[in-house]
Amino acid sequence: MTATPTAEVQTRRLTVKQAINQTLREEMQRDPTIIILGCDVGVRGNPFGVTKGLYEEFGAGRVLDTPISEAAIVGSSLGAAATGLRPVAEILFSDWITIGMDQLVNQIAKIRYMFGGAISVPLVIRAPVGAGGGQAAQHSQSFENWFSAVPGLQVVMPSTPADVKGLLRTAIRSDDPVLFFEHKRGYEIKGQVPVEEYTIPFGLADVARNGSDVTIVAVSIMRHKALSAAEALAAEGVDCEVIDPRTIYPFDYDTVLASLQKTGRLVVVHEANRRSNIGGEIVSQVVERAFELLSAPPRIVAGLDVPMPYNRSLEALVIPDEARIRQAVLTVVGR
Amino acid sequence: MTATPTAEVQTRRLTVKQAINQTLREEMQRDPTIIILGCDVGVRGNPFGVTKGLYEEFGAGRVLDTPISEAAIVGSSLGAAATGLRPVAEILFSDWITIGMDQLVNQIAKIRYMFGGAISVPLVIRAPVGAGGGQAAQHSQSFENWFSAVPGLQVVMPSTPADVKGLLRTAIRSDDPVLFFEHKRGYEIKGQVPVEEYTIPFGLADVARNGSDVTIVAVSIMRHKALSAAEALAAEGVDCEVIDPRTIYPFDYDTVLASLQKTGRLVVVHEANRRSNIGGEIVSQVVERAFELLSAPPRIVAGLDVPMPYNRSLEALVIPDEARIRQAVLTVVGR
Amino acid sequence: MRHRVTPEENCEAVAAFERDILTPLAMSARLEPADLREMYARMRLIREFDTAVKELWKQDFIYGLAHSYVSAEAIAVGACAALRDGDYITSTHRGHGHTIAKGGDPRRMMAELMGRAPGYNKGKGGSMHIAAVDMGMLGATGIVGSAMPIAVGSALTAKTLGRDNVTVCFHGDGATNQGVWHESINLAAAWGLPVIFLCENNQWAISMPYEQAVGNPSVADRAVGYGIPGVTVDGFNAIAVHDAVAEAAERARTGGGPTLIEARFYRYIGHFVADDEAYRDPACNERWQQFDPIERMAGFLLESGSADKAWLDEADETALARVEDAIAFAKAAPEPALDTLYDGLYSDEFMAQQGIGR
Amino acid sequence: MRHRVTPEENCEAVAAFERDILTPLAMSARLEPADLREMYARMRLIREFDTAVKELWKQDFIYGLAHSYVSAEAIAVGACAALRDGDYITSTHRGHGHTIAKGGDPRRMMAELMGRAPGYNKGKGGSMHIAAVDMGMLGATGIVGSAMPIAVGSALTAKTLGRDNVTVCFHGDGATNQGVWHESINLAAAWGLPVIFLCENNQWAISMPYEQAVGNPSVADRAVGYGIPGVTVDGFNAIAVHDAVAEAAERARTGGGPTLIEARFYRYIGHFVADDEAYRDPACNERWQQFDPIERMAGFLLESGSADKAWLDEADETALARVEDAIAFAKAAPEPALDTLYDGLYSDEFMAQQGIGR
Ligand SMILES: Cc1ncc(C[n+]2csc(CCOP(=O)(O)OP(=O)(O)O)c2C)c(N)n1
Ligand SMILES: Cc1ncc(C[n+]2csc(CCOP(=O)(O)OP(=O)(O)O)c2C)c(N)n1
Ligand SMILES: [Mg+2]
Ligand SMILES: [Mg+2]
Repeated sequence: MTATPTAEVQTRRLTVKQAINQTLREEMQRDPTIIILGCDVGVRGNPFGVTKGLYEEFGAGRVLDTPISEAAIVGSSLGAAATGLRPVAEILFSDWITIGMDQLVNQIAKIRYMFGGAISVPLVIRAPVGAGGGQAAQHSQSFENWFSAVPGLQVVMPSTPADVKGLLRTAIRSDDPVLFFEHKRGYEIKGQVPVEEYTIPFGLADVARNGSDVTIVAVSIMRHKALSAAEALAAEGVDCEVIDPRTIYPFDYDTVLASLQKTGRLVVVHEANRRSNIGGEIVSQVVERAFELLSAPPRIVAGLDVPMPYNRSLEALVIPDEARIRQAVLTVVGR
Repeated sequence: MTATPTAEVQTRRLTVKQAINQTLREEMQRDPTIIILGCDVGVRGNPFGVTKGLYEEFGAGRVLDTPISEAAIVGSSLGAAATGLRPVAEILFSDWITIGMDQLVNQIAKIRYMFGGAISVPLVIRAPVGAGGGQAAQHSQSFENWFSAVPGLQVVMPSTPADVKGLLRTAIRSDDPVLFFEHKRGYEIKGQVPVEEYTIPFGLADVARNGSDVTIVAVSIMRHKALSAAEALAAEGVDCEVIDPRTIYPFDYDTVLASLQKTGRLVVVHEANRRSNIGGEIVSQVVERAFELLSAPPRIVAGLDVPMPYNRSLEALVIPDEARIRQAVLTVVGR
Repeated sequence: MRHRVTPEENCEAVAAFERDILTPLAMSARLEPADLREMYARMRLIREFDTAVKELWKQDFIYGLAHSYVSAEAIAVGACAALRDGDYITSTHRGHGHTIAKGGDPRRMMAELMGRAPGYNKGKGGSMHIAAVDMGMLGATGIVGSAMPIAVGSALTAKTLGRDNVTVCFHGDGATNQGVWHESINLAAAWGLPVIFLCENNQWAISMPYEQAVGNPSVADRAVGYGIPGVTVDGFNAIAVHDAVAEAAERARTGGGPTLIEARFYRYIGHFVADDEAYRDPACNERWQQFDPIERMAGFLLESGSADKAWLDEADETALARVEDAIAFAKAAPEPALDTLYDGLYSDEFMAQQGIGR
Repeated sequence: MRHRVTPEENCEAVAAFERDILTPLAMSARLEPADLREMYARMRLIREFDTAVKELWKQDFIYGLAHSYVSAEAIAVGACAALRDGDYITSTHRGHGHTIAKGGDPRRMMAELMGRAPGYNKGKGGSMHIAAVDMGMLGATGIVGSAMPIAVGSALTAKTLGRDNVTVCFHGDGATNQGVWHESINLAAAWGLPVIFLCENNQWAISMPYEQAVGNPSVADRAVGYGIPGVTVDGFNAIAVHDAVAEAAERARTGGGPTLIEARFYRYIGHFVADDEAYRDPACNERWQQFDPIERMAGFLLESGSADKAWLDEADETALARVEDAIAFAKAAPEPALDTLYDGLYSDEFMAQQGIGR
């Protein structure tokens, strides 16, 4: 079924955080080979409360508080996945996945291929991304493009409760490694979530708003900023289509190209800094596939190319906001 | 002075490997605060012979064989750089920089900024990139785009002896961290190198061949494949300009745009796999800056999106060659 | 595997601490009464500073993440009292105490915590990255264990340039399970570098009790594997910490290589300013508070005749006044100008050459 | 700091080895003569296999990087003789010996080394990634230390699913200075996982002598810090290695947690097939060759009456014949079809869904 629940299906209002917690619980009830591991995921139920109650329900044998050993958390998840478990590992801030980088990039991503398909690696690594407000340079980053560049990995980055639930379930059931990036400022976002079990396939974008003038591709919680910018722009007579790719790899270019058939104008929005990140990749793929569809140069609205500063006003300068999205849209429509 | 030595300057014919060795020696003779550290850089003179003779000349106190501890190699280089030394660290295969990733991305790149400019980090990390022939998935990668995405780092990737010498000297004298990527298949490339001391500034591309029909931007040793492809294409009546950016960050877009003024057609060539890598970034930057200059969609010729396979024929499929460059050029000129 | 720490276990831990670790404060051949008074003043300054920080965070003058050094004062102060100008320290995410102990200016610290322009980091770092490089304090870090190799590198500089300086590498018990902790200590041991690895073992890493995170809860025991001296000291006793560090520093300055010191104590406050501590029994904290390092130091100053009550009262007032002054300074200080966003990203020369931020 | 190992130092090392480590082969309560003969046969097979590999590499049938297991045969064979079906091993960059010891098929191995389709990895891995997953051999790796947490994870599976299987984690002395080595052993110790960390201490990491890479050259000493048993055995003695692993495995199967075993020996061959060994005195190798694990095993088989000369000769011929057969098989085997390039990148379902490789 698709991401946006249609009228008929029965739904319940949840936050993103609740949706993750519920999905983990339901999947762990269904499949005894699923374990959760990471720093403070057990007794404390994760600092954001994401795994609350799971330790109590499933016990210390399936919800494992680890020492602060990210390389071993990531690497032992691989060993467990290769031998019969389905680990869901957590890195409390995705910034520190750098510590497990070798295991992730040189082992997890490659081992199935290197071994001629003899091993499969059904594991999920959950990690919050993005700026959380004054958390500075080492607690605010978004690395989705790094991992999109690594053959063998899947990168998922949803930002609505319904998408989070459907995609996390798909991630847990996938036989290949998944990086599941949650935005730390997105945990409290509320939305209707189908009560019935459902999954959302990877590689299927969500058209969050239909429009005919400009196509805005917005990653993670930028979806919500793009939507509010789109409302304001509508009042100015610019009709934007907002597409949330939801998965970074695989990436649904078909939906983007279909939209460009209508609009011919593209704006990409992401929080990661501009240089050498996913915006550039999306633009280059679109240009390669549909240069002739473009009636104006695409624009990328992204984080500025600095480490995240602590000071609030400086931080606010770095992160894309509605004003910058609006400005880019007006530019591509030549206003 | 510029990269390509003009007739007047006296030159000597060297391999890339000799050029690196000579530069390290000359700089270490000049500045006693320069040290070299890494696995097997000392007594063995590095497995490729790059640091041969330096241990004998400068002693164990300045040419340090380390344990196999990449995180500590990279991190202690930061500590040394922050307190008065100019370390030139080596990671024997750039694939394993993943182990020092946290120190590199979260400390080295950010510390000056995070500390309000109170610390400067004059350090160089040398690491061979690319496929070496049957070395498979963990000894063949090129990560330049990862680091281009990290504000605070500089990424240098030359492939001629003269460029390597001029840019390594600039790197060692830089007060900011530099990733210096050498292609393991480029060590034996020969060329004339000025005898006089010279440096090459970062952010200055080298126009390796002038042409009027198509602009080929070729990274690292792809420069040489692009040049031979260009010769063949000339015979077919297609006149290619070949630009070697030499530094990935800072990147010299001015030279590329100037070329596109003439050609209007762009082909980017790199060995790293296609997805989410430097080719996409270059195309997106060019599109943002000079969309109207483009008379055809740019093409990217890159490694295929798989881990590097061991088997030779499969490896050959993955790495860009003259035939694929030619094909892309013919496509952009509409043949 | 993981289980909630029971009140019984905690009582046993307290008893074991009293039996095996706790050492009464005693005169040190290396310290004059004046030194002891100065140590007390700094401990008190840290206490007042971080007590104020918690309030200021609640009032949103300070934001992001802030970790208090309360309960650990004896460690930073004891260690830094054994250092000289030119010596370095590296820090953790809990860096306020380290900065004050090494002589940092409370005004510039508080300004940094409030993200103001005159702050040590010009408002770009905040609590988790507070640095006083001019004082040899090489900066706090938000990534557990990440300062370990930086400490080793600073010691490599001393050895390479023939300086007799040492570096004290503060780190938490949680950091001891990071790979880079191991690589750093081994490298320093192999090269005989002048660095003192000082583990602040407060027995918790957020919600994880140390004995459940390891196979052997003695950090000092690990020194055997590296072939370096390993000692455990009472982390609530500033004089004991000082003497252990002083001895290690003398060894390090004379080419004796690194030492691993475990300062065992207990974090009887929340992990960070807003920690609800739901992961442990609140009663635990009270049991450990009896060892308050500042009260113990005050008691010793009196009984050893190093200070009288009047001096203590004045010292306490001075500490409070310095913090109030720092707060006033910080509140009045300007925010960084928006056009300073890119400043410090690269060296000025490179920034100018590339036109960054223009 | 780093210095060239002198001939004197090497002679002392040999003497120390004879004094402290070397143990005569002796009957083991756990091994029948038939077991000993099988162990000999596998050691000989490894020797013949890697002797041939070196030649085939020079002839360019095998390319890239290849590391010989010659001199280490007693370790993989001794250890694997103590394992059962269902037990796992993880490997290093020197994986041929581990694969053969765990029951790998020389034909599929040699085919892989030549990059052929019927190879264990379908030609995608080569020597550095040789894996025999069906045999519980979880694969060689080109990154030193990187298999450590994989071993821990496989042991976590056993514990979680209530299986009584164990994992032997082979690693070199060089790997002991990797951060992940530390994190992995600590995690296994904290969780009491059934894994045996078996260090192949051949005293060199390419050109780096172990005693110059660490502060304490005893790997086993490090076990103290993790609160697990640590033992050192004669790595040239297959029976001693077997007994140490068997004892650790019994402990692990019954919930006793991990063990760290250091098998001390010496790499008296080049680091990889084309190593000129210019970093050390060639005479060193000769001094150590006297401990050749295969000759010692042969001698013991004879003196213990477990086998006679005729049996040994036949075993040697059989080993040679199996390797020749493997070479013939591999040379005749097809290269992988070019359209298999993307095979195995993701699960088939995902590949089909995404149309990868089409
Ligand atoms: C690499 C990494 N992992 C996890 C965290 C989250 N975290 C912040 S502080 C902390 C506990 C650190 O414990 P310890 O080292 O004992 O220091 P303490 O807070 O007890 O002083 C954790 C897990 C982090 N900051 N960095
Ligand atoms: C992380 C990493 N660093 C460096 C290397 C290069 N390298 C390959 S083998 C080797 C030596 C390994 O020594 P040891 O672990 O003792 O195994 P041995 O070769 O002696 O059997 C080194 C440094 C590597 N493969 N991986
Ligand atoms: Mg702690
Ligand atoms: Mg070795």
